[in-house]
Amino acid sequence: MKLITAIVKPFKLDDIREALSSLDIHGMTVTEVKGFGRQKGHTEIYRGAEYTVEFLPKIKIEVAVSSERVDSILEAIIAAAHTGKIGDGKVFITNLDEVVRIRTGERGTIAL
Amino acid sequence: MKLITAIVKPFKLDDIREALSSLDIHGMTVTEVKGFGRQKGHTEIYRGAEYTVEFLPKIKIEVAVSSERVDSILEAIIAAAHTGKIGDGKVFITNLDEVVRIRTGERGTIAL
Amino acid sequence: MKLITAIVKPFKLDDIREALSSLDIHGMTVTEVKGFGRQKGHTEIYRGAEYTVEFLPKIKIEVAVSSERVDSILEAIIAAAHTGKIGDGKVFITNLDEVVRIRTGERGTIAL
Amino acid sequence: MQTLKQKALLALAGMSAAVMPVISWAEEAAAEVAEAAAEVATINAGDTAWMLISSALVLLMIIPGLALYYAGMVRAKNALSTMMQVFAVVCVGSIVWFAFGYSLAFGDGGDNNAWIGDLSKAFLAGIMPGDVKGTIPEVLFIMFQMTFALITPAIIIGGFAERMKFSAVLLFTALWISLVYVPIAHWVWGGGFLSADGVLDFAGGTVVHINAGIAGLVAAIMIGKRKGYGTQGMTPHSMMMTMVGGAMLWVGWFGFNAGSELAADGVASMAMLVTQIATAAAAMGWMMAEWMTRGKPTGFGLISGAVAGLVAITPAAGFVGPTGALFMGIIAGVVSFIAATSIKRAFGYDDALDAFGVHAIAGIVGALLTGIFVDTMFGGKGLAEGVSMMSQFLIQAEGVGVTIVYSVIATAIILKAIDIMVGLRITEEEEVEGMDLALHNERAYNH
Amino acid sequence: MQTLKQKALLALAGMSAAVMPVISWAEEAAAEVAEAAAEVATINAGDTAWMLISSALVLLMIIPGLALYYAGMVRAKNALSTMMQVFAVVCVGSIVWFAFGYSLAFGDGGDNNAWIGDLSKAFLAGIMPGDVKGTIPEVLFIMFQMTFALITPAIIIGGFAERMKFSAVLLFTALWISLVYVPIAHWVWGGGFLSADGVLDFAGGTVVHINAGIAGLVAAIMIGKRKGYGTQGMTPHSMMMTMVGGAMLWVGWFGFNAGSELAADGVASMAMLVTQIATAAAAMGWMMAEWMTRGKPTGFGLISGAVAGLVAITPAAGFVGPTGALFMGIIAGVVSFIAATSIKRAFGYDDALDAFGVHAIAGIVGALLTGIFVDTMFGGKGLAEGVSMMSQFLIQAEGVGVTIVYSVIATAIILKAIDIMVGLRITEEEEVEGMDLALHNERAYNH
Amino acid sequence: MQTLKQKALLALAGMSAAVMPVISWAEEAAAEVAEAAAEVATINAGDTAWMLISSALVLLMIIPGLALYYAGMVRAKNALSTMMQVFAVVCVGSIVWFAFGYSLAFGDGGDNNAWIGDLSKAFLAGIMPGDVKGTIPEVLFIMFQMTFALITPAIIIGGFAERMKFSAVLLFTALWISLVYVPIAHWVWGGGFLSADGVLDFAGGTVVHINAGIAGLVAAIMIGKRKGYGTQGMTPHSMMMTMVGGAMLWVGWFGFNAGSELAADGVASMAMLVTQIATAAAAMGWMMAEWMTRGKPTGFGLISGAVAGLVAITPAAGFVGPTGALFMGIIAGVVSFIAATSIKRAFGYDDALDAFGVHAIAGIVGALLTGIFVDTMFGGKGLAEGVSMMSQFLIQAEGVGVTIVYSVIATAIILKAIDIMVGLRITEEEEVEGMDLALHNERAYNH
Ligand SMILES: Nc1ncnc2c1ncn2[C@@H]1O[C@H](COP(=O)(O)OP(=O)(O)O)[C@@H](O)[C@H]1O
Ligand SMILES: Nc1ncnc2c1ncn2[C@@H]1O[C@H](COP(=O)(O)OP(=O)(O)O)[C@@H](O)[C@H]1O
Ligand SMILES: Nc1ncnc2c1ncn2[C@@H]1O[C@H](COP(=O)(O)OP(=O)(O)O)[C@@H](O)[C@H]1O
Repeated sequence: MKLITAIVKPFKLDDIREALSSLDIHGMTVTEVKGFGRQKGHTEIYRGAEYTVEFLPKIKIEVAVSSERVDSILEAIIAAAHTGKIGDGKVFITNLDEVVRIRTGERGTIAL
Repeated sequence: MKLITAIVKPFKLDDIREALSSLDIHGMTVTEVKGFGRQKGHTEIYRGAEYTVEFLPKIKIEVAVSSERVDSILEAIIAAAHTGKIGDGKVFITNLDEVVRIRTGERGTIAL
Repeated sequence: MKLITAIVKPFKLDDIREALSSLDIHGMTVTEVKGFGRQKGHTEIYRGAEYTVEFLPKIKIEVAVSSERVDSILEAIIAAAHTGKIGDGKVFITNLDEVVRIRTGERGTIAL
Repeated sequence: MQTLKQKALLALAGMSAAVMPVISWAEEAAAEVAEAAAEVATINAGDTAWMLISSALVLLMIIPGLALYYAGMVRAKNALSTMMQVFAVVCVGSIVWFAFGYSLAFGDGGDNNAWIGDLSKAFLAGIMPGDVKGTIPEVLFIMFQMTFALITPAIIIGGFAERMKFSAVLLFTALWISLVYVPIAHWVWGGGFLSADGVLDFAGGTVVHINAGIAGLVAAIMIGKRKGYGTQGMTPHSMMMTMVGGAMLWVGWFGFNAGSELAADGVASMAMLVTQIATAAAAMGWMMAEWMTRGKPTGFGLISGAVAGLVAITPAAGFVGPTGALFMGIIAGVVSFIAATSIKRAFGYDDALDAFGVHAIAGIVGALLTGIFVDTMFGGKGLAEGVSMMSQFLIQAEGVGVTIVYSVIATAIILKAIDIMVGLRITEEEEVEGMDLALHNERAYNH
Repeated sequence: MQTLKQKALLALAGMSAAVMPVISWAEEAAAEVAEAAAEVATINAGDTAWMLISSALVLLMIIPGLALYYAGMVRAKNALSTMMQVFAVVCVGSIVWFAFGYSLAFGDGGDNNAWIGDLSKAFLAGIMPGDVKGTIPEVLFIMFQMTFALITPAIIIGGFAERMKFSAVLLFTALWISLVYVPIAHWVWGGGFLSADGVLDFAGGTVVHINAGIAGLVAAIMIGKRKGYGTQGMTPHSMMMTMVGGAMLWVGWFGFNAGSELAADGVASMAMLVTQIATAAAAMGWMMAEWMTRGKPTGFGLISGAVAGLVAITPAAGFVGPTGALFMGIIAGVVSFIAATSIKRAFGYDDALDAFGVHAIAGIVGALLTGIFVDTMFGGKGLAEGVSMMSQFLIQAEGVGVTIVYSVIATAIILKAIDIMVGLRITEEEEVEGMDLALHNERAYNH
Repeated sequence: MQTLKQKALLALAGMSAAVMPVISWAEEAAAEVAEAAAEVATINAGDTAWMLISSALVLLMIIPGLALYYAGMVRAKNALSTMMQVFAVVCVGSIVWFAFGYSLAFGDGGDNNAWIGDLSKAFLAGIMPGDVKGTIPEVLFIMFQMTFALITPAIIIGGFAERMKFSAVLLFTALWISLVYVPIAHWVWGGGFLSADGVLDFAGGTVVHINAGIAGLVAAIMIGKRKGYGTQGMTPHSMMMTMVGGAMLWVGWFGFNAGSELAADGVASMAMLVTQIATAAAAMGWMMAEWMTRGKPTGFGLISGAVAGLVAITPAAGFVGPTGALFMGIIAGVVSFIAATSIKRAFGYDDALDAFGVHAIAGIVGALLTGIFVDTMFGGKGLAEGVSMMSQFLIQAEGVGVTIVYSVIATAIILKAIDIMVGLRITEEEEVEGMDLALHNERAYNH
């Protein structure tokens, strides 16, 4: 199993959730994060002081999936999150040794 | 070493912390997240508009442990987090290449 | 590629960001978390009730890097985050199977 | 003049002391008339003190009251812009009122006075601190009435919240006060045809609340629903703000209702007391209706009910007694609950913050019931000589009807014109991002 | 009548001008009596204006004042429900006061008048806007006194916060106002036995604060500690709210204390000034005591001290001078600090928001010290003819003692009855989830 | 005396009725003088009611008004401590005013009266509730003036925000009120040399705003910039708080400006009306200037402009007419916008919350323009007999200049002394951690 972690623009959350739903993925975990990257926050002049907004609000979406579905899901996320503008974000894929569903104790892909 | 990541119901946090303490685990990191899963948020009618609360508040607990202790700790977390009702959450296990304690520079299981 | 996850004291964030910048690392993702560890929250007496502040505010910094740069970056983070006092935090290193830049679809180290 | 007034009152007190408990307020009204005749205009410091603070209280209702009430109800991404709109309405409206609003609403329109005042007092030219209106300075009357002209368009924001262009809001405020508020205020309070017909509207149930609520509905329909309305949750981002704003509306409303007596006397005191009773009853009414039909009482229901009660008692405040207020409150609370939930759901318009559901509906309930509970039978002041309860009810209905028809038509024309001039609605992208960042480059919170 | 009053005052002014600085306020009091005798009842617009706004100010103390003060102190999961309880108390209490509370508290109980009023004014039947009480309309007196009847049960919420059923809160409010507040108000202010004994309580130190604080302690003990109390941190979720609520209590308290003079005169002005001085002194007192014993001054200490000072000066406001107020403030601040920390810790009860620790303790300090600082020696109004400081102190102690005993017993019985009827406490699960979601299906914040 | 006053007014009314609309306010002023001569001191209940509530309104401006306004502007880690500083200033200042501040500012300094009062009224010794000042109790005058002495040092906090030691803040407050506020208040209002020279300052543009703004700038420069200033973003952590605080400043300012008439009359009413108009105009002025030069209107601009308007109209409130107010507002809004952005940026000082940029600049604009718009030409009260517009302008400039010079020097000396005694600035580590945790062991929010 793999954990897909996507860091995306906040307003894309709904689109991604819908894209995943249409692939029959009905579980994910979402965290509000702050991102620092090529998409520089603009320089603002606030009351006479110039400064750069360095951290931009982003959304981190984590989805655990079975290894064979990684590619299709990855495609779906990228398609939904894409705007073509700088700051669209990244997707990371890591390996999951094990997944357990707490309610039932089930392990492995059945627990997803 | 392994990283155990548990996504659980918020009110179970204290129980889990206590369960881990009794196993002599004294380190963990907690994040407030929003979960989307089989536990559908109920349909609400708010001032005449029907809508579904889709994301539910969850707590993500991360604990880095030495590989041999994974099983016992996993059991403890599952026992403490279990209510038997839908939405109890998941546990993910990933491999940790390395752990460093910043204060001392220690590496490996001694840094946990 | 590797994901470096550092859990550090909040006020060190700026120093770490600068340290990474000087290593030409211009991407990271930051999350506000609560930490539980050896650095016990002090016992407070609030209006007659004694209690222990158990969770302390921490910052989680995630940086995806190419494998060969892990060591130098790790050193830089540790140096910047170090105060020598308990609670300085941990760094975890995990393996990344894949990284994708959503904007371009680029994969691998070029996507970082 | 104080002395003359006192003598008249003393005489009356002597004469009527024996029968006092069984007579209606009419007796007192008669005394007031006698007194008024004997009186030449001087300023009474007590009345002036009360009207100074009443003016401050009505401003408190708007900023921060209504600003908090509304800003709490929207999503966090629109919280600051919603609050800002309320402030902007206050600013634009103050200038309009000073420039010509007061003059057109309360100036003497001569032959056309049934319809509109004139421009003789435009820019408040020639009005001196010593000029008197009743027992207070005219400048104070101008100030007090200004606050009414400000709160009315501010209420309308609830209808088009979270999606109107900021420039359109500014334009709308200026045009709507000029073309809708001012004439209706003149008809009811400035010597226009509705006052001549005998419409009872003590503190603005018709002029302010029905008028604003109807305009809010028109705006909600013309601008269209918020993106995601009906599927995404749009719950208040901070119920704490909404509760606090509601509380300030409540407290400030004492200036609104008891201040409308324009004097610190028994009628003002009664207006305050009945306001309190109606509001408490309406809050309980809405909350209990909700508890019974949906299983749980909510804070949002409680405070919405309170506002409904405040609205409903507004036209009646100086006319009804405590028992009448109790009934009016309960009825307004329950009816508004139904309007803001079931009716809204049935018709599907997106009256985002219930400008119509609360202000228009409770306003109509209040305006109509005023005609009934004014009767001495219910402890009220009593109907005018020769007016039956039925005929008063019909007069009230006339006031309501005229206001609705005029407000619908004029508001629709104004919105259409603005749409052509600068456009009404923000872009979809701006709506998704939120007005705070998209239109104002600011965020409500930077924690 | 203004004229007669003025003549009396002028005469007095003439007579006493030479000795003015060295005589006590008693001289003035004598004049007031003379005047009162000469006076037939008319409404003074100035006094009425002040009492109208004082009524609004006391409501402001409760909503949003106390609502914010308390809601800020609880955990975020109970913030909305705590605020909602304050609003609900206002609603229920208003109806009870209108229905029979006022009549029982201030009606003439005839032979039983030492104990309780009667029902002749139930539903405020027959009370006309022109009816006079002192120099203000009786309806205004009813309104002002109503706000006192509302704030008292609202304070009690602090004792049982974060764990009482909402239905139990509603029931408790209705029963407690009827069975505890109304009789004690009658005893002290309605012509009952405590007023006959000469208890000095200018604005409600005994009737409101000791009474509510004691009831809060009884409730805290009977309902039991919050789950996790003493081990988990239960710090205020928003000190900003608590500070803002405290500020509104402070501002509103001017209506409470200076309004209790029922007139806009020198005594009301002095009541306001001493309120300010005592409050400032108490805030500094608590904060300094904390700074010295615990190393750091806190905002929570500062605002808690301010509230303690406001409470302590309440019974004394119209009686003591600025220097007396300074001392009363400092003492109240330090003593309440000890009560809300060390004493509470020693006994282990969970008086969640310090209804007892602040209101009862500072109330008792204030009530007792009033008997001392009223003396002209400390710049006060002076003791009544033939009363020594010691005997006044004992009379004050009687008032305190009677209130405590009655409040403890009656509150306990009411709570027991409610426990049997609907149950007092929410389930453990509801407590863990938080009352906002569990009882009201709402969240305070949806960011 | 009411009667005498009324007669005088009636006589005047008779005489002047015909020419009323074309004469200036001066006529009225003459009447006031005649009246005052005829009058022996009695308390007017209406005026007293207004001054009681005005005192409450000015306190509301500070807590919670200014406390929210400032706390919203700082970063979350300093929100509680900033708010706490405002409260602490209120506490310390109240004691200082009671102890000797009032006496030195308003006592009769005899031969030295041009410079300072005396200590005859220290600790308010011998002041009785019946003592009269004008038409209100002297204790009430003391109370009202106290609130001015409190808000002035509270405004200064904006200059040194987010970096001053708490102990230094306390010390600074006590010293600054004693050595800067008290003398300047005496010069302008207590019979000192500036009042003799004819400086017009109706409600404290010079004494309060210029004075505080200049002191804020001195403090900002002496204490140095915040760590990270100019590179890190230091945007308001809660614009909602800042807007709400600004709204309370606005509402409370009616007590500040209209209360400064010390009576409930036509001039007070006019003061309120012009306050509203100037504020609305200034808010629009700043926002529009921002919109045009930076592309987007902001809520922060709107509310900052409103405060600038409130400041600018303060010295003029009882003297100018509505049209003058409109112009003063627009000018103040635009000029302050430039000051708080471009000028601040050019010079690089860290006047963190724009104590100087808004209060001093708009205060200077207002003080100078008062000399112009007071002219009957612009609808104002009119210049004093024999004073030309130019000479009044120069007198105004004298008042401004004296205040600036004295405030700069005295503030600098006080700060230097405190720096030596306890140190001015927190450590860098404390600054990074935030004052809430570092100095007070508290957090503003515990969500
Ligand atoms: N090396 C990295 N490690 C972790 N997160 C990163 C890294 N680089 C970028 N990110 C995250 O991705 C977001 C978008 O990256 P950015 O460089 O701004 O634009 P783009 O995705 O178009 O390349 C950042 O805000 C940050 O949250
Ligand atoms: N595939 C997944 N990837 C990541 N997180 C998931 C996934 N499935 C579920 N979750 C998380 O687990 C929580 C509980 O899952 P849910 O399906 O509601 O109930 P259950 O745990 O009983 O199966 C979700 O709210 C979500 O946070
Ligand atoms: N085993 C662990 N798993 C996950 N996070 C941990 C673990 N141990 C510590 N942490 C995180 O690291 C932070 C610092 O750890 P702590 O034991 O307090 O001090 P130190 O880093 O000096 O050893 C904790 O607050 C927690 O967030």
